[in-house]
Amino acid sequence: MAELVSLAEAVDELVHDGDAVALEGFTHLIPHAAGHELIRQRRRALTLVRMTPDIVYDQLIGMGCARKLVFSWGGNPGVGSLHRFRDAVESGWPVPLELEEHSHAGMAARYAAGAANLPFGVLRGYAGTELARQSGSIATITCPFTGEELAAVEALRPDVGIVHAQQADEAGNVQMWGITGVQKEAVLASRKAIVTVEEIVPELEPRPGGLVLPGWVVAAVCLAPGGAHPSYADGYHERDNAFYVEWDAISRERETFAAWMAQHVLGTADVAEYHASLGVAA
Amino acid sequence: MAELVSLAEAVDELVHDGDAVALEGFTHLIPHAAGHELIRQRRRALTLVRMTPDIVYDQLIGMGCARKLVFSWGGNPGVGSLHRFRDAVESGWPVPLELEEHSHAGMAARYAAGAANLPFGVLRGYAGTELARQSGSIATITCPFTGEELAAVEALRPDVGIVHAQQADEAGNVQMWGITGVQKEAVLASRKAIVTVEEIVPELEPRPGGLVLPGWVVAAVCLAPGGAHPSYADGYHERDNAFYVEWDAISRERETFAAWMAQHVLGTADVAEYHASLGVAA
Amino acid sequence: MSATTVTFTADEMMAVAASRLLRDGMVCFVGIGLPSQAANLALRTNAPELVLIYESGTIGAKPSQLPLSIGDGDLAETATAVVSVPEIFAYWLQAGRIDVGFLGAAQIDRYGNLNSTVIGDYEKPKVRLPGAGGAPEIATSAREVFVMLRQTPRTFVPELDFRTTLGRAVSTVVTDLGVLEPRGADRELTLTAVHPGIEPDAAREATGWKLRVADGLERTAPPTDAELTALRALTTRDDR
Amino acid sequence: MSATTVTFTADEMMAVAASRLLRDGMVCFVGIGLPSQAANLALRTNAPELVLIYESGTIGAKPSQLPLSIGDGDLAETATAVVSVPEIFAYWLQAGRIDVGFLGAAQIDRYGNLNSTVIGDYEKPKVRLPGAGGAPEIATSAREVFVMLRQTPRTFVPELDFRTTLGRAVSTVVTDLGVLEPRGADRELTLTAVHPGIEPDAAREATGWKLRVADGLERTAPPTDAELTALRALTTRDDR
Repeated sequence: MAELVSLAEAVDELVHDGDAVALEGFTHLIPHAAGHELIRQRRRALTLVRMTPDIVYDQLIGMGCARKLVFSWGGNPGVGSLHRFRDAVESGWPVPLELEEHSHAGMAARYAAGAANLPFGVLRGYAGTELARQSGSIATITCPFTGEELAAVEALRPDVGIVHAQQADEAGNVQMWGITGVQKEAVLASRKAIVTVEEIVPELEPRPGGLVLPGWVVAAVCLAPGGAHPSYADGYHERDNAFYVEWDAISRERETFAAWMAQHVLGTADVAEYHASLGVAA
Repeated sequence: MAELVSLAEAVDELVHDGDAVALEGFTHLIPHAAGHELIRQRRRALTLVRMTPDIVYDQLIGMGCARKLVFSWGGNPGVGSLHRFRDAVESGWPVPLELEEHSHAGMAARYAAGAANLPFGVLRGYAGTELARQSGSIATITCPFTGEELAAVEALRPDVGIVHAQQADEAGNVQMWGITGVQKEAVLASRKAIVTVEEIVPELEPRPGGLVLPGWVVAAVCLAPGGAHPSYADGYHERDNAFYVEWDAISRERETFAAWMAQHVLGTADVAEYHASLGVAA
Repeated sequence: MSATTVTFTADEMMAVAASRLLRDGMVCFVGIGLPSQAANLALRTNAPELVLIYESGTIGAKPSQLPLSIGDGDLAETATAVVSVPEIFAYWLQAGRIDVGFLGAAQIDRYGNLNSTVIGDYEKPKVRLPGAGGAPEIATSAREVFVMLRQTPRTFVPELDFRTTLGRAVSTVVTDLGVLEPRGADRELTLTAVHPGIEPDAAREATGWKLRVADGLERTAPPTDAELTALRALTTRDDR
Repeated sequence: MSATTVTFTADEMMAVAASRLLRDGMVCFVGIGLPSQAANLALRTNAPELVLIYESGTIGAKPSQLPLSIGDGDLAETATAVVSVPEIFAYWLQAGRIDVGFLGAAQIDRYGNLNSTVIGDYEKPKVRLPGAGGAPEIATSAREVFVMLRQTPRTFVPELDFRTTLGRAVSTVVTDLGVLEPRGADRELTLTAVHPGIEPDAAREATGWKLRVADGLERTAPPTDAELTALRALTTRDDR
């Protein structure tokens, strides 16, 4: 059964330097609060796994938490580049960043294989792309029935999977709804899972589009209202579209980035203080 | 977009002698009305595909519609044997029945592979079972990353997939809820799909646990209220548990079976008449 | 049995003995029939926090009465989550999330291998049985496997007519006569307990091979009043 | 352009020209940015029954305003169905259910191959771009592929810095200057239309290889009032 603990405790207990950590959330429900806590606790040499590294990974990378990035698309959605990600790749600042780069279809197949305890996933993929040359985690496999050649991708089995959901009950059962992306697979592929939630409710009421994870596949459930900001949580808070635009200016230079992180992340104790520092409602 | 047509028209147009046909529904939402229509239209030499052949396939097999059965468990749930299935296998009556036999995990992986347009599925399966010897659709495959050996199963791509759902809207979008089993995969793995529904509604309202199939992946939507009987349709009608018990006596002998089918299926024009003949509410 | 205040049938003893194997918090993948009965009994007696998983995709079902099928509506309504059939096998069973698989069978051999496919030759069977269902993968993906079946020379056979399911992970077999567990280097099923009123010889006679009896053979405690009451409430459905 | 009653920008012409490629009932897998803008315009003009699929798992979304990301809440709320990301790629894209994939890129070569990975060397890039996203499989699993990007010598290059995505299925490229389609045995991208006010030479100068111009080069019809009104309503978000 999932323990209901503070996010600080969960990160302290469950995430270690050098771990492979997957924070998932596809535009919706991005676990920013958990990312901030990794930064506050100064985790180092993480292998960060995520299909769509966006602001949360830009922050982790810029703060020197990551040794390696496993991903398929890294940008600021609707805005442009991730400057901290670019700086790490182009200039090795603050530390060099190894890349293991895939397509979305490949990453999704890798998570699904991990969730299913298979060593690899199979897809019609990577045809004609030079990506296949860049990664040891892409191979070809032959269908034993038709002789056809397909792509095989190595399963993802992160040490820790972290997602944000709308609700948990007191037994740690979790419900999320809306766009739920690859979160089920990320949780089930990981050896341990942390779920931050908007709200703890006495009993989960099934919702249209609801995805429920039983508490016994989750190591820790942590209350973090507004923990997706600047991403959104359907039914709880809206996407802070302006922040995505502002991030471009904040993150463009190392100094403005460092100052912002010092004030809003390192200088805050938790998600409530983070919101207060930005003047946004939880 | 799905055409809204009568079940008789849909079967007439879309199902041909010799086709591979998958009627799915895992205890819940079993498409009995569609099975009855296949019998009324005297389809022959079908390859019947279904994880859990129960009464609906006992009827099709006993009426001589099937040449081959692809399955993983064939019984009368909670009651015992399927007598018509046994008679076909043990005595070749009314026609011999070829078997392609799998485990549930293997059948599920085969449907999933078919839905994903992969030629095979991979699973940790068939270890130590003699089933693997009986079927050309089971092979071993080696992980290109770890060298581990796993089972590969040939994808299922039925000619026609048939399922029963609670609702469709006028564009043929379909919604089912409750236990939805392998129905999404059966529809998406099949070249054409027929969906019978309890009700046509102006607009689908998303339901907890709702599975929605867009009309453009369905060839025909047919109104067939009570079309799962004796199985059930959550929110519409209950399982007729007594009928499952009665079926044991009805189907035990060829004569009583034939008489029952003549009266209740061949002697009725559609699902409404079938209900009336049995004295059950739709 | 004359010393007990309530009488009970051999099948009731079997269900009760099997239910006692299940413990709170265990995740149990359960087949319909005897295993489902025992698991539902456990939920009402010694393991209220047992997590029941049915292959229809229901996770954590707490049915209000004994389900007649693995897909009863009650299972979905009371479940923590309902997932698709491909998912229950891939992400839950195969993924190694199941503590115990709970199976029945038509035949068992001395190594716990199971037959639920045919009596007689596969190509020309004397009796065509329902087939494998989920058993082959339940038996190899669950951490351990419990088996329940009535013990007779026709079910406890020296050689299976067909090996549907590998017995390697079978840790306990509960019958109407007693309990068998793998023992020794060869892990042969060995009688480790007999139910009240049953002598080891009765189990030997009901076994198609020379049955080993464990030193320190135990005797199953008879069903308690609470167990019997719960079991009888469970098996009396008003809609059957 | 002096003959038209309304003026429009080159980007607006590009969006309108691209939107006209989409037809009612088509199933379109669409990336964010220019393709999403054009597809949403089509939904409001010539293809109200266009089925939009975003890689976030929304099928049949009809967003009330232009989404800023592929996972906007509006996409889920207006979709016929919302599925998981693994499912959208496996059961929908890979399964061959997509008529047209609609992509952008940083670089394109004469065969429609696309780069969205790096400018410069992969190991030591001058500019690290976002990367592949869904493009490699969209481009090989959709029946045809439309590409939208602004035409300059830096984007239309003789040799890609990195081949992210195969151009084999690219049937139309829409730029701010005109339209290119594969022609001839080698299926080289050939200018088949120019937008109002654009001469073929402008397209030649904006292309990093010797651009072929089709016989019977067409001229794109200027945006209609209805198209421009719809596009401008779409691109004016009040919450941006």
